[in-house]
Amino acid sequence: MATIFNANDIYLYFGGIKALDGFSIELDEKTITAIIGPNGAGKTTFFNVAGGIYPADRGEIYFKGERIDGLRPDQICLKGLTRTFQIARELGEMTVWENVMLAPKNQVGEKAFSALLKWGAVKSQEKGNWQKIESLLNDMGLYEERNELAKNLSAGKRKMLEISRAIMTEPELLMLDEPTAGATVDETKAIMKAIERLRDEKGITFLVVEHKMEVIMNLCNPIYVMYYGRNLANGDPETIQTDKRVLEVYLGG
Amino acid sequence: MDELLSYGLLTFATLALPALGLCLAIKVTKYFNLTYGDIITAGAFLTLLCNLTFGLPMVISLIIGMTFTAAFGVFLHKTIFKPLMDLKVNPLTLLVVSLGAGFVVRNLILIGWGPQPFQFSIPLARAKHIGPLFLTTNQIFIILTCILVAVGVFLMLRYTQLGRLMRATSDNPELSEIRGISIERVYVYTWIIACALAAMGGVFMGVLGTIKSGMGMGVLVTIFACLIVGGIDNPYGAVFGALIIAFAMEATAIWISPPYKVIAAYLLMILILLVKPSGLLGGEKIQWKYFLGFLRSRQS
Amino acid sequence: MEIFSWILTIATIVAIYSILGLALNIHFGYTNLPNFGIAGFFAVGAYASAILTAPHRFRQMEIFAGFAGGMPGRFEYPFIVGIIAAIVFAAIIGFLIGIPLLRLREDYLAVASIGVAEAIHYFALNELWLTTGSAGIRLIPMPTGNRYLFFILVLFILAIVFWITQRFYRTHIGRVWRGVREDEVITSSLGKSIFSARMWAWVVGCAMMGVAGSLWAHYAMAIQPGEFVPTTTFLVWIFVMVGGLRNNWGILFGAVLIIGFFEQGTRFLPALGAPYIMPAVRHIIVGLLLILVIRFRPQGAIPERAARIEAHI
Amino acid sequence: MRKVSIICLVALFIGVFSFVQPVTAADPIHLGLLLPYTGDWAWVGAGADPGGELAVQEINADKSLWPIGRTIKLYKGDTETKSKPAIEAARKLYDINKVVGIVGPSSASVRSVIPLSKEAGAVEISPTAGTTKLDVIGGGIDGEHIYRTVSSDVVMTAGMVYYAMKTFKPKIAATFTADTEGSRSIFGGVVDACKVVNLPLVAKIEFPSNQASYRAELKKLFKEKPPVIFWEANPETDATIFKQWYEMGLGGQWIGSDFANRTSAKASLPASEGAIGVNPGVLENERTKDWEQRLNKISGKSGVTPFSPNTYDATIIFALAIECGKSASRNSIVNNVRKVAQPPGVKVYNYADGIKALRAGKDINYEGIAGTQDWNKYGDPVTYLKVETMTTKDPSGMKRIGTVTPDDITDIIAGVLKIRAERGK
Repeated sequence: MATIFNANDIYLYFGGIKALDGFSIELDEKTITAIIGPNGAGKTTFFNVAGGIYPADRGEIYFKGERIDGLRPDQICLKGLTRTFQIARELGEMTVWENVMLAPKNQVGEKAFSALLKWGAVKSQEKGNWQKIESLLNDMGLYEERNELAKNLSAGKRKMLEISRAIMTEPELLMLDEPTAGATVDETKAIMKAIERLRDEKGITFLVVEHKMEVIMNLCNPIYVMYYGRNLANGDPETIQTDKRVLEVYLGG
Repeated sequence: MDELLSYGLLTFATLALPALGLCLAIKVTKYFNLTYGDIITAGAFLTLLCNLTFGLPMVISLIIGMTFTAAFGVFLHKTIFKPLMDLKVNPLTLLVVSLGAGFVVRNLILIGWGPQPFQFSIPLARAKHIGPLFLTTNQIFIILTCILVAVGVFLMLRYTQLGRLMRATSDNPELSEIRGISIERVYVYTWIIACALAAMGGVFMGVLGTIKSGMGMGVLVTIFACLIVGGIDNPYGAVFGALIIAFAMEATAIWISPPYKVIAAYLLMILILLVKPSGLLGGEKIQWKYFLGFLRSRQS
Repeated sequence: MEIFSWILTIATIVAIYSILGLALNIHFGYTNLPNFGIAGFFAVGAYASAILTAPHRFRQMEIFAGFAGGMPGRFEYPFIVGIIAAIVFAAIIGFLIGIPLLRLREDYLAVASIGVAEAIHYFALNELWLTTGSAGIRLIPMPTGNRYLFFILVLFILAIVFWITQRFYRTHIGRVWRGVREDEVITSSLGKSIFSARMWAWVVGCAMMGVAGSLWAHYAMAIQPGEFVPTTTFLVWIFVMVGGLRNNWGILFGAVLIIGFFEQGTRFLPALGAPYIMPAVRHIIVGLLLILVIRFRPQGAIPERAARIEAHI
Repeated sequence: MRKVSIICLVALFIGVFSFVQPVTAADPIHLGLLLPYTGDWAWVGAGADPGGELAVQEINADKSLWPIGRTIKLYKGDTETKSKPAIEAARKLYDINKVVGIVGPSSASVRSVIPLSKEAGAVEISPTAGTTKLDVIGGGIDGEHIYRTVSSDVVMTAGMVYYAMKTFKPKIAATFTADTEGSRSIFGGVVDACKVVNLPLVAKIEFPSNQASYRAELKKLFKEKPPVIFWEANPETDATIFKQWYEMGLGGQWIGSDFANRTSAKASLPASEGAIGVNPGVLENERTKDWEQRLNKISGKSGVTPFSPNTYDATIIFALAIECGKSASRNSIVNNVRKVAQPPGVKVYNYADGIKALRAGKDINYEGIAGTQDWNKYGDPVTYLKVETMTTKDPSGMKRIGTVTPDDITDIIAGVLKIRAERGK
């Protein structure tokens, strides 16, 4: 299978602290890859670097063969790489549907003048987007709350909202930071289903940071283990579960 | 050239202390207070009250004036700003509120004293040549006091317990709260210092020029220019900025054209914002937020 | 009946200030750009329009009285040119000022923009060749000839501005702006450029302020730099905050309430003591009103209403 | 919420307009007094106000002498020295109070109010607007019925220069003016007047108002040690200027305009000891002494407050014009205001004589307290000028040291107008 994304030893220092210390990762198309590791291992930091929020001190990141490190988050997103956040960050004062409606790329209404002048185009496009969003919200179980302000949602629903928003950007690589954190058991199941379905239907590649082992082991393959900003091990669930170093630092250590 | 030195120093003496005080207030309380300009005015008028109405000598009136201004400042903080800070509103809301508070204070002073200008009862004196300087004794006294007070504040920040508390609070309020520092106390002390400095600055303006309701609001923008040029998060920067702005204004008046000296201050401010938004002596605190938005977009 | 001509005057002023309020809503309410330099862009629009439309007679008077005369009165262009120029200049200057300012955190932006407005004010005061300085520009023609038609014109333009503001709220660009307001990191991670979003909002708002300026110049038929001082800005802020930030109806309400009734109503009260006391009291009340509103009803009289998808599609 | 707010609006609406009553013939005649009671020029309003009060008091004193059998009621508007409030206030006077004409406003806002008066078809007599911008407009030309009972700054500056030449015989001089309209108007006048008497100006400094320091400006000003400085600034600026001027020990004789008045003296003494002001003032004779006493009863202040004579004259002229036209309509005042104020006609020196003469069917020419008020084609008079000096010796802060009559300065004025006419081409 073809590689869609790879990052070659990324370094990022916060003052003296080595947040990322030569971390490398390679993703194949249509896989669901996981990054696991103890807290402070630098998983979220790597997401921020890949998402363009922090510039890496050293190392290169390639997406679909293009170099994307040094680009702004919005430019990276437009290339087809979308990430979500560990603590669900919703646009609180906006309704759920507005939150999701914000996501679709190159909308007509994004330019000030066409927003004013091209009524028909704007209208029809938003209708089209809404049809997609409607079904998506139904799948995510957010349809009932579509007119709620996002800040009034429960933690799990916010996760759902964030994922739906990310999906609406129609990414080829979707980086989920603890998608099931704060979600109930059912919600977790729903999220896992959604991820697999998207992989199969839309052919989206996933990179997931997760703590819940059952999620990882059932959902993801391969798995990267991160330890103090470095690669510790990677491979399919079985190898990881049997890897000594991993057991030391992580599973029960 | 030597005239630039004298006039620059005098303007500096009127700007430095308010700038320093406002800088401390912003550093600790984490919001811009537009009422500060009118607190400057209040300080001048309270001193005027003692000096003119009760006929007390200048120095004593100044001390009383500073005390009452500080009390007034704390009163404003307790009644208007603290309740909002408890609600954890964002700094901007506090800024807008301080705007309203400024309206109130300014017009209360207007009602109290009327629109006409006032003078402290200080005997007139001729300026003398001292080295390159050409100043009256009062002015020399003011410049020296200004420098001494500024240095005093710096020492206080560096070496006293209060100074440490203030720095700790400004660096990380939550953490210091965990450490058991009563943030409210620090706020109050900061306001006392800031308002005392404001009063002193206002009185200096009065002694060097005249006192009028609304004088503070006029100078406030210039003071902000000082802060932005020097770096808002840095007390040394505030005084340094005051120095630069003062000399820039007077130099403009001398060599370019007097009417432009006010513009000079603002243009300097905009220039600094363009090349180094964090100010000459400031950290990167202002920039980090928009390297996302703007600085990065310039690179790519 | 004369009373209506008076109401009309006030209504016109309210309408013009409402445009400023709506512009501030785009800046602060939508995009969280606290613009404290309203007076500056107001002035830019007013002067651009006035300089281009002032009649030759004005220039002759200037020269007669011993002044250079300068630009005003050289062009004698029609009103339409004036107002378009007002939009263009306000937008351009807004753009140029936006480059340094829009990088700043909100509160720094607020303070810096006050400085910018003051710089513009002093510029107008001192660049005699362009603005004739403190003397200001008079004899600016009122396009429609009489106030009644002009009021219709102002109302019409207000309606357009209002519609534009509403339209932006409901279309994608408005959502992006509000996304920036809520959380920049998220919005940029969704593929929206923060800077261009802010800049668009900024420039659009500034252009609207320019329109208001132009209308004001042609309504007052005379402008002086002295009108474009921070107090003007603060007045707009106060009625926007009181009326209801983020809700355009609320802003209209605030304008009518503060600019219309409050300011005018006090003119009917008997003077208490010295004449300067009444305006002072008026300002004190306005100030207290602002404080109380923010303390107890921060969303203003008419708050933002969640947009329902059914209404939208 | 919106409903509630709309209800509030309606309530307020009713509240505001419940003040307004219709006007019937028996009611007093409404006259507007539009002055800067607040803002930068608050002292102008404060000074002029008693003049109007006094005039109205005298007009309404004797029932038999009421103009067309009705009293006059003053409605006051505050321009706040800005044009937005000025427009609003003038609108209210014309539309709500239904005034027949307006006394005022000052230079700061006069230009915004003229169009309103033009539209209302009413007369506007400004007692304080000296700005030279009015020199070629008004007097009924293209429907702008604006007149003045204060002379143009051309006259005042002529007086300043004349007095300087007569008393100090300087070889060179300098100007030191603020960047406000009034000051620039004075500056323009002084420059032209100095051309006429060929007095070279070695420095022409302009400065922003209300600054903390004027040392740099003063340094520039005195580079060539001019013995005479023509200056104008607002009181608080004066205070700073004089203090710093004294500290720097620069010397020189200051000669100011109507801005060199008690307010600025109070603010800037003792530093400004000896500074001279040449400004509109009354002659020193029995008539004005008596008038001054009557004024003091109203104002509660000693001496003649700034512009009070001009305001007094303006109000009287309105009353006489109403009587002359036998009607309180704006139109009739427009037609008669010139008749009563200027030749031909018997000279009358107070309201009572004027009204009697009119009733006797005579043409009258009102000779005011502030001046003869004989208007030129632009509705501008040449008033008397008094010369005062700032001194701590006088309790009021100003001591009168002389008078400049129109005759003294006719040549200079003629010269200035000639220069300007040429420039106008």
